[in-house]
Amino acid sequence: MPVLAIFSALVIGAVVIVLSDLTFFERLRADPALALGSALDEVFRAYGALFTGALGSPSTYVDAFTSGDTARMTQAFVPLSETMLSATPLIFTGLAVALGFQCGLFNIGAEGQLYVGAMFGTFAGFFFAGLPWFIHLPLAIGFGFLGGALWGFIPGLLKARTGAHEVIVTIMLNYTAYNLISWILKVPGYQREGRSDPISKVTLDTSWYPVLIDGLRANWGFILGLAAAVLVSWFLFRSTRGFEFRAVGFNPTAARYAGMSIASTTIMAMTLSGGLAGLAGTSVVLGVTHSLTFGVSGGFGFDGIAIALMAGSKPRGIILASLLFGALRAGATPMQSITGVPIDLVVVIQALVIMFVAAPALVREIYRIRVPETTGLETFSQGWRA
Amino acid sequence: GGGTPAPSTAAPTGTPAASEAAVASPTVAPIAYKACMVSDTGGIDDHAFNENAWKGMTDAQAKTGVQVKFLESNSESDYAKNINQFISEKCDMIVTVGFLLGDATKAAAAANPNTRFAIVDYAYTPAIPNVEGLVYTTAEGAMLAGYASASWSKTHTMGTFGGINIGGPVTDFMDGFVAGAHYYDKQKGTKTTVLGWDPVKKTGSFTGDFSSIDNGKTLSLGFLDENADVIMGVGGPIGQGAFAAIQERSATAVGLGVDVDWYISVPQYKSLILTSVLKKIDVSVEAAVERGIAGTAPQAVFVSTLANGGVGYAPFHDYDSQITADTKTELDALQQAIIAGTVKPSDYFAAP
Amino acid sequence: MTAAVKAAPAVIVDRKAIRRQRFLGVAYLLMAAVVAYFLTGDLQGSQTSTFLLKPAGNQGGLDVPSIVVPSLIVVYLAAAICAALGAIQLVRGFGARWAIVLGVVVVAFVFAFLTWAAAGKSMSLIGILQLTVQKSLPITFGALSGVLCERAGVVNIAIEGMLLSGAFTGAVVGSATGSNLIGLVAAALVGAALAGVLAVLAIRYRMNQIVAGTVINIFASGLTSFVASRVLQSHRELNEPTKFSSIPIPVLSDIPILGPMFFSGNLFYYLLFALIGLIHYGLFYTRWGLRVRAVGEHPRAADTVGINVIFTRYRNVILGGVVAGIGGAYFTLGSTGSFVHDMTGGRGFIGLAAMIFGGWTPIGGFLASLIFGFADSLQARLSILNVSVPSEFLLMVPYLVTIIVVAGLVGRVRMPAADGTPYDKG
Amino acid sequence: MRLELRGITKRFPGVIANRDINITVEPGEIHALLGENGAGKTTLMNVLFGLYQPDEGEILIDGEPVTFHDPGDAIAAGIGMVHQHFMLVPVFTVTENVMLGVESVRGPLGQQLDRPAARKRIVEISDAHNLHVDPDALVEDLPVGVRQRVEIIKTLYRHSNLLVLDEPTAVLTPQEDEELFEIMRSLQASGTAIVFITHKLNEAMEIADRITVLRAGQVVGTTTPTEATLESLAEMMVGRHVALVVDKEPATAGEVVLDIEDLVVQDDRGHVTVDGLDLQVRAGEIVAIAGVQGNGQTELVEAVTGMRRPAAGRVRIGGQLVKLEPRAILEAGVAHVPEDRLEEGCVPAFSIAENLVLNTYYREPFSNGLQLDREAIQQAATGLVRDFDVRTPSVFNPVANLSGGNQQKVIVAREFSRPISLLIAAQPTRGLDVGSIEYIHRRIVAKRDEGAAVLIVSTELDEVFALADRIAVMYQGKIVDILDPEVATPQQLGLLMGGSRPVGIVEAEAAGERTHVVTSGG
Ligand SMILES: Nc1ncnc2c1ncn2[C@@H]1O[C@H](COP(=O)(O)OP(=O)(O)OP(=O)(O)O)[C@@H](O)[C@H]1O
Ligand SMILES: Nc1ncnc2c1ncn2[C@@H]1O[C@H](COP(=O)(O)OP(=O)(O)OP(=O)(O)O)[C@@H](O)[C@H]1O
Ligand SMILES: [Mg+2]
Ligand SMILES: [Mg+2]
Repeated sequence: MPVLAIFSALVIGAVVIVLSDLTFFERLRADPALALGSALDEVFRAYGALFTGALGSPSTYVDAFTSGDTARMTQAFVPLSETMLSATPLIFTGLAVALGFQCGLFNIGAEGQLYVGAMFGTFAGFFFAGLPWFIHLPLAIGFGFLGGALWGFIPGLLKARTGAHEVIVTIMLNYTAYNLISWILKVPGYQREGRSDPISKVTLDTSWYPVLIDGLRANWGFILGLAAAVLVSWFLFRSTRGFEFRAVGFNPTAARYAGMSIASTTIMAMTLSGGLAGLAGTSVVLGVTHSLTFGVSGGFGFDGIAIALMAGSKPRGIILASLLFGALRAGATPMQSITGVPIDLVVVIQALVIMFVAAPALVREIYRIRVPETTGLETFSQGWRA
Repeated sequence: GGGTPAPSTAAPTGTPAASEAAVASPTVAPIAYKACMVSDTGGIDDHAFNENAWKGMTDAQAKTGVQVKFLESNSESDYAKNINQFISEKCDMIVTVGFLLGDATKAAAAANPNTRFAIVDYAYTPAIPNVEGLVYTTAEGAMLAGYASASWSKTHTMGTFGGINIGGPVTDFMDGFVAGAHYYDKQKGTKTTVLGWDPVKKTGSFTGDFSSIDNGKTLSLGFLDENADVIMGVGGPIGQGAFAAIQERSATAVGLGVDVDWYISVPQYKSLILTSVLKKIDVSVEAAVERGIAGTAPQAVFVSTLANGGVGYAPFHDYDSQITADTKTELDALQQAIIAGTVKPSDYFAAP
Repeated sequence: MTAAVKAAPAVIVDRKAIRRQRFLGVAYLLMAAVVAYFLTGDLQGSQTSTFLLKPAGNQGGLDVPSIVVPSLIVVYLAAAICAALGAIQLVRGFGARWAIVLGVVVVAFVFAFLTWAAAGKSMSLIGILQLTVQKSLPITFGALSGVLCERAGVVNIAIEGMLLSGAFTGAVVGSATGSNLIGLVAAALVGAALAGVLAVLAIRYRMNQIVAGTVINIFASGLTSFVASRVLQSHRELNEPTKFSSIPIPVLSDIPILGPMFFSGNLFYYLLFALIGLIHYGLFYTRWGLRVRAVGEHPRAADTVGINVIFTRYRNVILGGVVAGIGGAYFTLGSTGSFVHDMTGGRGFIGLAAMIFGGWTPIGGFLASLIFGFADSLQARLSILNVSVPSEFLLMVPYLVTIIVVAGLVGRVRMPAADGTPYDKG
Repeated sequence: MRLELRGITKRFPGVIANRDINITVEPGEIHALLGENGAGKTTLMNVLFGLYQPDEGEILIDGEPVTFHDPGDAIAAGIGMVHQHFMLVPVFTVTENVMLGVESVRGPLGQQLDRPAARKRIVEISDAHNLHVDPDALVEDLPVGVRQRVEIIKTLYRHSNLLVLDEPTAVLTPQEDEELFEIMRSLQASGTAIVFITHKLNEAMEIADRITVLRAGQVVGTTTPTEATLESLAEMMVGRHVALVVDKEPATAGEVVLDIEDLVVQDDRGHVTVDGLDLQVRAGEIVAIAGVQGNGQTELVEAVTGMRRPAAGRVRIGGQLVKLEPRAILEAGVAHVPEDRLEEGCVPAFSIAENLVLNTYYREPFSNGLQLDREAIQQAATGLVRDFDVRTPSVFNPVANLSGGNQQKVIVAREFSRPISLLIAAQPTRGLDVGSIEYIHRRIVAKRDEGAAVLIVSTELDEVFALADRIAVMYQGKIVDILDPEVATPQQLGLLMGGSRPVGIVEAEAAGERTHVVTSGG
């Protein structure tokens, strides 16, 4: 099913590429066959660039390995490394959203939690000087988690205490977080000395995620993401507390009858979810940019929703889905560079993928597949009920 | 007419729409030199510096036949990726736009000493040998525009707002505007209030983003309500909110364009544009590309100033008749004084 | 035979009410302290605050005298009111009138704040009020869209995406055809089309409605940005529609205060007022409304009396899309004149909050939107007057107000019983 | 109107709900439809009403075949239905509910509701048939009996001359039953045909002209009250001789386990529904609370199990004042079989095994505090599934895929598998068939005999009489009387439940008058 969903999304994306090229219509009037041919050609060139940009091209790998030159070999892996790098924050935000889903909560606030996590992580990164990396890095990561957790705790608390729907509160907190980091980046002591623009101090290199292979940008943040996925998986499906999360998610009334506390589970789930999103923030500032500006998130929080949906909120699926979205992001750069198709196309494709994934019946209808409907994860609250 | 020395090289003005035409049909034969531009997260349709820088690229292409291309950035982590993409495509020169790319440009320049870089709105101290920082003394041009505005203002109240308080690229305009008004007051003994920005405290009115024209309009309506009759919005499209507000209130008020001459690039509001504060990113980018093609050694910092015509103010167009000859003379004098260094915008940040 | 048991005996203690009483009492006292301490620091006894009620510029209207108040006295007075009400609240509460008291305290607090900000200066109060209405326009359109959908039992969180698409379509079609009216119609149609997608996903494929809405939001944001950078950037002429100009209504626009607020706007103002009236009348006084509400409350009951639940839901969601599309067109055709990506800035979500706050009614939604509009307008004005609060915090105000409203009220308002629940014919 | 159902067959995935059913209803006839749970009565009526399309067969009205695509068609043909679950919009007034779908309108556009006109007709109808209601009352404020009248008015308002009443008496007190029968007779007199579905054989005997019995989706036979006896009807329904009365020894009551004192509880809307209630339940006895829906039983159970915070009062369990919070109460040795098994009793998406540890998952041996011991959970589950005869291929099956009876067994297995001192069971057999009812009843009695105190809440008088050692009658939030089931009669009980207090509870007549046909469920 996911394969068909991706396929359908790519097909519609191709239509969008063609139709948004205004010269297409002129050419169509002049010579339909030629116009269609060149449109197809453009689509294939765009998608070709997207794929080689995400995975590397076979010929480059062959050339690099036959040359035996380590630098060239490393260079051949750049696309893969970029895919992993782009996937890293997505794994965290995907896990964040999925953890919420499993507990019946729809956390649209991963974006804001990422901001606050990045804000805290950056602070730890430049503030604690003189620590060895094996203390400093975990400390900075912990700060990032804490920041995100704080930003997740608020909607959790409000939901548990007042019934305020987490969807609206988290969206509003996204905007608030954005303004918050815009502000803190101008605060002396946080802002980099000698700069008038909003940028933080540079984090110390002891707080950086080490790269996996010299010459590539992919770093241990990715490994942490995998570890987080394993941990979340254990937590949800093996641990005692996770049992409560899922019970509350599937049927809060029954969970309450069984003596579980809905309020504390809700608060805890939002807090953990926020913490995971905060880790996504650290994967950017401690893994890539090494300092904070307000452009820290390129919609990672929203992609996290798509990823969690695609993966049915299962951690293993989240890794795969993140790699897919990471590949789309990584490949988008060469696609734009080589064919001039704007990177926003990727956003369109992603939205389509979620749509097809979230409505399996739709895909089934399109492809005339007859399978009995298996009950998906339709747990999160309906309407605005608390 | 306005007192800005017209730059000799670039077309006098150009709608951003020109860029595509230039890509489609270069006027001169293509050459092997490849100049590549990385935008910041605003994207090259930001009606502001990305777009303007891209215009410089395409102008260079039209003139010299250089191959140009661009990459938009979606997020901060894209900067290095985009620069690396161009490095792998063997671009001869990479232009990065905006201070946000400062760190990424520095790292890439260090790793690729043979590639030439130019960065808009940023300069390194100490300098990096293969990077040119392109910076602008925007406040100088804005001061002249502020002076002209203060002379035009009937209510002696003006307003200015920005997108996000990101410092220089936005607030230099606002600083100069206020300084111009203060300078006017000092000369004439008037008292002009400039709402929305305090150059000393560095606080004021901002829309919170570079896209919400509606928020720009909200602030402008506020200025109008407080009796302002000259408004300058800084930050790409949000500045158009000022004109939308004036139109809606059908107020006897004018607005200022920024970066380029909005009389030409935003023609739907031309009847309301007193002048524009020019920051000729396109000219400096084009010049930087030409220096790259010519192979001259990179300058550490290339400052666009009033003196070299890199900043300034646009002609008054429809309002030419409303600016007295005396004022124009005073503007010329002020311009000479600034060029000579006898008047500095920063001396007039505080009200006299 | 049983009879519904009513009227709690006096011994019953409503714990929730007690908690609320304490919380509000402490909050009022805190507000009093803030007013008395922070807002009086730099005031001199002789200062006055002037509030203008005559619209600035060339707007018509009768001459309305300004309000001039002694700043310090007013601020202390406001503090005293807050403190007194807080004390009474703590000691014995106000019972069912707590909401009114809360309103009084908030008004006193805000007025003290304005007085402080305008000390020694003048401030155009009428400007703030005019802007309040203006900023509430798109929010109200969003709220109305939400009311239409949710009264029929479909949660529409895609209002944001519909607003954005409406803004985009209005600008592009309005420019391409040279007719802003055609642009408006096209925006409405695109809103309807997106709503159609939502309806199909939510009703036919029974997808979780909040997820379906989120998908549409992401899609709308992605697609408009994509087309904007691929097409509008090089075809600036496609993004220059003529705006609808103001049509002050004769006589009505001359009414002091209310005239400039409500009767001096452009087409969108009157369209909105007409829609509010129409939807209110329609929902509560017509056959259509009775059936819609029945579908939103108890679809099976509606089904058993021969009402087509599925059709009703499709129709209402699509009508909601039309309204949101029109509201989106306001951004470009009614307000600013050109499209910029993501220009709606969360107004659709705030519209949803307004709908909840307004108890799923059109008029309630409008009043709630006015509160958000006021927050927005107030923050803009404070930044202009250069109060010493960083602009970033002022910009948070509308969002924080939304959170407070949702947190404070969602449990107390009653939503349509079948809201968000797909209907299974069985 | 003469109705004929000819060869109706309706299949659901895996179930044939109706199989080749032939029934005729003559004009002015009251035709009773009997059958066990799941026999297909409701399905048949839904087919008749256009809610379902039959897979085979046809519907004839006055000899003409008709097709109903939706309820609108059926209503137009003069059929009215009062559904098993009321189809009223709670936040609408009576008038609005009645006019919904056939609104009177006025105004230039013919769209504006004409409430006065509708109200006038409602008053006429209710006067004609003694159906007293306030047309302007909100339905949510009305007691069940009145809601039912609203439903009947709804059908009359639509000029129905065939009325389907699906289990109308399940929610009524005996007195309300009588009022309903009066209304039915009045309608019959005016020529309306009525299909009357019930589980209570004596009701069918009392009111019906003819009785049709369904079993497993098929017509077993049609008879008349004069030909049939209670025993013969029961046998037709179940397919074998029925003599199901729970065997139980007299109770040997011990210590007070549950002691409720002066309890006051409010419902969601802030109304006081439990109003200063006192009740004691001792070890080794079963106390059943009898009462009409809406008299506070639900809130009482919720309060005692920690699901709803009481406004005042004390609850002692085993002599201790416990914290009224679900986990604390569970830990105090209380088992709870909630009223709504799917909403409250289990997590349908979870496996049987997970549901079996839903309230013990955090304790040894199922968890070490941090991680679940899946092995231990599975072992325990396998044992319980065997002991309680849950019919399932695997303990990893989701509970959602079990039948209602098996779902209930899972819950009972979970609650009965720990040592308990108090069992609270609300509507323990609602919607279950004879076999399952008997099984659950036996288990409950066994728990009592082990020495647990048992509190049962049931709206089924038969169940109350079958299980209780003492019957506590609840009316308007108070226990109005406690009866001995050996001496009390259903009539007395009914009067008390309805709020009228007989002048001194006289010694009951012979207990032999009562027939405990346990087939009456749902
Ligand atoms: N929508 C449905 N989908 C699948 N099966 C159904 C559906 N409705 C009813 N059934 C099944 O059809 C059979 C007949 O159900 P029906 O509700 O008609 O019984 P009933 O005689 O009314 O029982 P009760 O006395 O409990 O009301 C049952 O096995 C039931 O599970
Ligand atoms: N959601 C479901 N998925 C799969 N099968 C189901 C589902 N719901 C019910 N069934 C199956 O349909 C059949 C009828 O279910 P129903 O609840 O009507 O049983 P029943 O005859 O009433 O039995 P019981 O007496 O135990 O209540 C059962 O065999 C049950 O396993
Ligand atoms: Mg039934
Ligand atoms: Mg059953």
